[in-house]
Amino acid sequence: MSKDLSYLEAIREALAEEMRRDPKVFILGEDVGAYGGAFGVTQGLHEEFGDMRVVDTPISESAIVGISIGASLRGYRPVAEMQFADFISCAFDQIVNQAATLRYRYGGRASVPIVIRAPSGGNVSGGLYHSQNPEAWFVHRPGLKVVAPSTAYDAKGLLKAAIRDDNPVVYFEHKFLYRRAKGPVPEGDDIVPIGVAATRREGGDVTLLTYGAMVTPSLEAADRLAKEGVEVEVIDLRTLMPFDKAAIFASLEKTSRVLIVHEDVKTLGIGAELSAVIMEERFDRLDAPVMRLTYPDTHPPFSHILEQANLPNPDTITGALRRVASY
Amino acid sequence: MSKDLSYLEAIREALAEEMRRDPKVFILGEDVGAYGGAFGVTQGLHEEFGDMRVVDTPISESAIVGISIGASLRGYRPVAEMQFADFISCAFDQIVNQAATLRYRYGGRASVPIVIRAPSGGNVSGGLYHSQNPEAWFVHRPGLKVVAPSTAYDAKGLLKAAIRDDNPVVYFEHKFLYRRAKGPVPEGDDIVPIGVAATRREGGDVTLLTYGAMVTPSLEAADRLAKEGVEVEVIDLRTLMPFDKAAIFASLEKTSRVLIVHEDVKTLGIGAELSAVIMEERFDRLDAPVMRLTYPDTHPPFSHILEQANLPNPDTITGALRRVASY
Amino acid sequence: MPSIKRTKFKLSPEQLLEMFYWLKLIRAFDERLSILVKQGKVRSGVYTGIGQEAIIVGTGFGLRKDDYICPLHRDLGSFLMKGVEPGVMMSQMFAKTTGLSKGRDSALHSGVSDLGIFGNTSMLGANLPVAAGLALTYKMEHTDNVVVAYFGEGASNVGDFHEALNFAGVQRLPIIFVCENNQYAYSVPIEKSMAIDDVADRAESYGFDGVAINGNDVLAVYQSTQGALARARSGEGPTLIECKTYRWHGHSEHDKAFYRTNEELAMWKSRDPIPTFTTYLKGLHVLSDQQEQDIVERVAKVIDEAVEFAMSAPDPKPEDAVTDLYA
Amino acid sequence: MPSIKRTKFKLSPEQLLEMFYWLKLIRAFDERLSILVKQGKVRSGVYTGIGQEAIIVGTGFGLRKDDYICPLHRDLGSFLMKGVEPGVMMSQMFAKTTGLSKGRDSALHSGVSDLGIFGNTSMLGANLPVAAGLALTYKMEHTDNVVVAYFGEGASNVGDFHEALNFAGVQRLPIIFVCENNQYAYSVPIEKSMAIDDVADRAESYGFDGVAINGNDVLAVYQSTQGALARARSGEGPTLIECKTYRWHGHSEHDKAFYRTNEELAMWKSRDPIPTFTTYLKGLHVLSDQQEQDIVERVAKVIDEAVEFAMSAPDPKPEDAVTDLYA
Ligand SMILES: Cc1ncc(C[n+]2csc(CCOP(=O)(O)OP(=O)(O)O)c2C)c(N)n1
Ligand SMILES: Cc1ncc(C[n+]2csc(CCOP(=O)(O)OP(=O)(O)O)c2C)c(N)n1
Ligand SMILES: [Mg+2]
Ligand SMILES: [Mg+2]
Repeated sequence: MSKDLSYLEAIREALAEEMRRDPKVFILGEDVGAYGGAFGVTQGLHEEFGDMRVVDTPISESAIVGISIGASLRGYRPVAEMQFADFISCAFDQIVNQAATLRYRYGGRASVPIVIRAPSGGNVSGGLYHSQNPEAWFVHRPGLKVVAPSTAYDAKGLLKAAIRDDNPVVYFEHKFLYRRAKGPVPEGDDIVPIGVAATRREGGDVTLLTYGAMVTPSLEAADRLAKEGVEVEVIDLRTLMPFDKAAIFASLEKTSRVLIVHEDVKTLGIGAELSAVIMEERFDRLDAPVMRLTYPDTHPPFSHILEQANLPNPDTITGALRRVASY
Repeated sequence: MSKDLSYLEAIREALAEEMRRDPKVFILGEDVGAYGGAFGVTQGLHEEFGDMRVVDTPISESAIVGISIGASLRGYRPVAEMQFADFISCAFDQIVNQAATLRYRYGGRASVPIVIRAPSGGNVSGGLYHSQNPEAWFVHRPGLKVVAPSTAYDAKGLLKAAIRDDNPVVYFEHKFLYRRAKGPVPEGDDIVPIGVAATRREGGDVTLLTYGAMVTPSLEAADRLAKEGVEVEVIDLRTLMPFDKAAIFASLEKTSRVLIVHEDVKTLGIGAELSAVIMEERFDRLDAPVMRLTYPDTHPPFSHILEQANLPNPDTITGALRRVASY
Repeated sequence: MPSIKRTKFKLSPEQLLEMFYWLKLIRAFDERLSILVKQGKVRSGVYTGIGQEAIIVGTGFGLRKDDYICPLHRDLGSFLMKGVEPGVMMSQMFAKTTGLSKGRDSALHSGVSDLGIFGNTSMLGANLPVAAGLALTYKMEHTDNVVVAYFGEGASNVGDFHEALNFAGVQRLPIIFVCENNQYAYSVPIEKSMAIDDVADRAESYGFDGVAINGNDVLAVYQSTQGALARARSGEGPTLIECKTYRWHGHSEHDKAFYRTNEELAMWKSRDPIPTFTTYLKGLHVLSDQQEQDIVERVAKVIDEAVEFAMSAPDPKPEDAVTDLYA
Repeated sequence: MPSIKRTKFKLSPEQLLEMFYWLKLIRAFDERLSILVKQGKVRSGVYTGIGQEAIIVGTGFGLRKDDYICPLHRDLGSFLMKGVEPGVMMSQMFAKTTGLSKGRDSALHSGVSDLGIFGNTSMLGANLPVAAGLALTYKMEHTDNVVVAYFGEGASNVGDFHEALNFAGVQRLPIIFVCENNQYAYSVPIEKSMAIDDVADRAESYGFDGVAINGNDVLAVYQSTQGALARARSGEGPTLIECKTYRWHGHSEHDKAFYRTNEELAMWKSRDPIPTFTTYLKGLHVLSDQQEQDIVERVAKVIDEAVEFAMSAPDPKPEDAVTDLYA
């Protein structure tokens, strides 16, 4: 049984189902209570679960994460919401130093099963502080897991996996997709395992690695290339840490060519690591250099003109695919 | 005229000279005053410049950086000290959102000439929170510059450059080098420009890219390789953002082989970006994959045995060089 | 006609009329913005301060050009009072090159150093350490300038608030912290975000005075501010002024604000700062019906021209998304 | 012999002797550590709490196993009182596998969930949001357990302190915040880090009570703690207890502490919590000379055995640097 849900509804459904299943799961964040969150993700949950399982907090991102860590040490599974992913910078120390290191410094005798939900990404005229893609900072920090779903199906399945995972998971939900990505979502426990990529389109000529809001324009570009006789395999990473090396290498085995597309900036975006790993481990399989099409090294501007100027889109992805295919 | 100084003394001399030269330069941080800083870097400066130019702050890293930003907007050139680079996580938002974006959001009509000094790096049994190498987070954020000197000469010259630079600069000083790196330091204004690498050893067979405390063991490994007939060119990056692409490519032109060595963890350490850029722009010049020898994806442990297990050292670097050379 | 001596600080009839003008202009500016959002002409998030104008005017009136302000999201009026042209401010909301950010960001996210205006990021509380840094430079220079820094009662729960006010207290900085307590932080009422009634009481933690006043009485706000300014200018350190008020609109123009009752809103609307002040001025014969009419017309003209200016101003060029990052 | 009723909470002679034992043991533990550092046998930074034992014992005495403590760098004694074997604690300092961290980190950077001990990072203040999270779970469960969280007066200037105490106040959490005000944060005296005399006054910002007491009087600390515990257990929310004290040694064993006078140190040594308590017990005939002697010998034996245990315990294996990162 499945029904069509939006990406946002899928997240809400995952939260509701996990909270019903496990009394240790609870939500905390700013305006997540009766208001239902800035984007409406938690709407209805306060009504169903009450004050103590849907906790409105003061504005204090660092405490929100710290509180989550504390609760998790007593067996709870808190799901903390950052109102925008951009504000995760205010909770940085608690995430990278407190949560990411705890198991290690406890000699493996404890773990921090928290989820930090962070609405990320641009293309909504949000400007510098409502459009960021902060995923790479967390990929760089051992002890964390990082996921970034692109479909309603995955939004639900990955959130369930994240909540059940015993490690701190940063869950980037792309705000452009909230109401735009819609699709079938199975009722009940369809877990999308952390660490497994999804092949969205098969093809033998070029491998395109991407995630989040870049999946749809990438697929569109792949369709265009097909008309030119080039078959592009589009892999949606879904999990950024640990990323699915096996799936990447398997595709590369067929194509020998890779394009990486992401909305995060270029320098030390996840694309850098993917490229470096392919270089180290599959150099001899490459017929062309791994290329990156990303947001340039700048901030996400508010102006529609400025923002659109650099977001990868089907045209620019098509161009980049042609370059990789014809190298 | 030059004299021999330790790395730590060189930093202190740069501070003193810049403060004498420019009344707008001042220092702030925890214990930087009469005490002279946790490592003694600012010793004597409070005596010379007084309370208002060597400002002891309460324990509040976020405020330290925010205060620096405010002062810089009125034409000052604050040099903020993090007692350990590890605590920079507590000031993260002020650095990546306030400082890094200000010029951009001001339409180019203001700038933030601050320096954040951060004693980084391990090999001192410092454990998880006194050994970190957080440079990559800042390299990933447009609007910042990042430097990491390896010699006393550069420690002085790069700090002067950083203080005079009109942008926010994160200055990573490696605490292992404080008293161990000694060398000639010119008296007076010998600026080491930001963005320019130094070739520490010439060689035509393999290019080794590194920085900070990894330069010395890299040179030792290069000497060993020379005995085997392999000439390694060792490039000390010195600046991580913007890194010196021209110098890297020029060396690669000769060697066609690159090894990157750093103490930061592997995943999305600066090595990932260097490798990806070489892939994109010099693929056809490569006779072997660019390889990385780094700290593995874990935290810096306290135990000497555990810490030494994974710090790149002349032996492991030699091994990696052999692999790259013989690929 | 004698000058008004409501309490200590005297105001001439001309000054009172000017205050009246500002109240009207700022109200009109926000009201127009609200309409422009509904018309789909402004894409930015718009956070009006309608209902809170007495705070902006009462604290901003009589500041010197070389004093500094650090305004918040509801304080666009502060920019106008400090000397930014209405057309420029409107351009900022329209993402035009004539705006302070040249299209890079909207609202308060840009400043004007020459006019003593700091433009914050979105991160609540993050302006306060910067404000402390600005004030530190005044102390260093032994001038009698003052910084006026604004924050909401919700933002007073953020770590940066604490660190900044503590530093200001220790250094006895020339700074006024103005709390705009409008009872809500987005959907969260003050009772759910702090266990005290008056934010003013928080000053006690930092060793300076806090007062809670009627923020809808422009003269009360003015008097308190003048007292605090006089103390700050003569080296007596910071003051926290908590202004009790209410925002009439939702958190942003997209927020229906169902978390509060119509009665509550109506009660606060009956305390509208503008008619109260109008009646007062008329009772004193400082303002005639004709003068009121003239001001209303002048204000309408200023706003019309500002919108016209902004709408006909040039859009940024796509290339500008990547400029003005570094000095 | 009657039980002591110094104030409200009665203590039997046996309990008083137990307190005496803990004071002696904790003092001896730290003194031995200090020697081990001088002998070069312990590489870790060691931050003794010598002179502050009355706080550890007075707050820790009579806590239940299912209460939680969140100790600080000078509170290794708290671990012992809460049930960690001295040998295990010593192993932690020696980086042995028998330590809580199995060599990964030293000092307090590890915890024991079963014993209700949280092990913080180095980041000051970062334990307090975690403490609030632990307390939140007790509230959720309607149990009468309590969290006792420690911080220095210097750490009370950190943003996390503010966010955590505010949340605890809003939620009326069962938690006691214990400030160990030892007059200095590293080299910085309290006058230079806050503009108030009593950290206890900060509680007012959060809507609960704060008291400042003599931290060198173990019974005063005990009485205050018992009062706060009773309130917390019955749902009356948090208390801040500020214990005025002094650390005898430098900030760490490497710090010569020349920032303070010999007179000041001598004055505080004359208030040594242990002899004061000894004399008191002897006056009450609760402690005989023989009993004292027995306890001194017992303590020496415990410490000797702990050191022996630690020194002969196995070192970690190099491979373990990369294990225990993920659950
Ligand atoms: C650090 C941070 N967290 C969350 C937000 C999202 N946010 C924007 S305004 C707001 C409410 C602010 O309340 P208050 O400080 O009282 O100011 P008001 O909007 O009521 O004027 C929130 C939660 C933010 N901008 N920054
Ligand atoms: C966030 C942070 N900044 C700086 C430090 C470095 N540091 C360690 S202890 C200390 C002084 C702490 O003073 P206080 O809180 O009074 O505790 P005490 O050491 O006096 O017991 C400092 C500055 C740190 N550990 N964490
Ligand atoms: Mg508010
Ligand atoms: Mg202290």
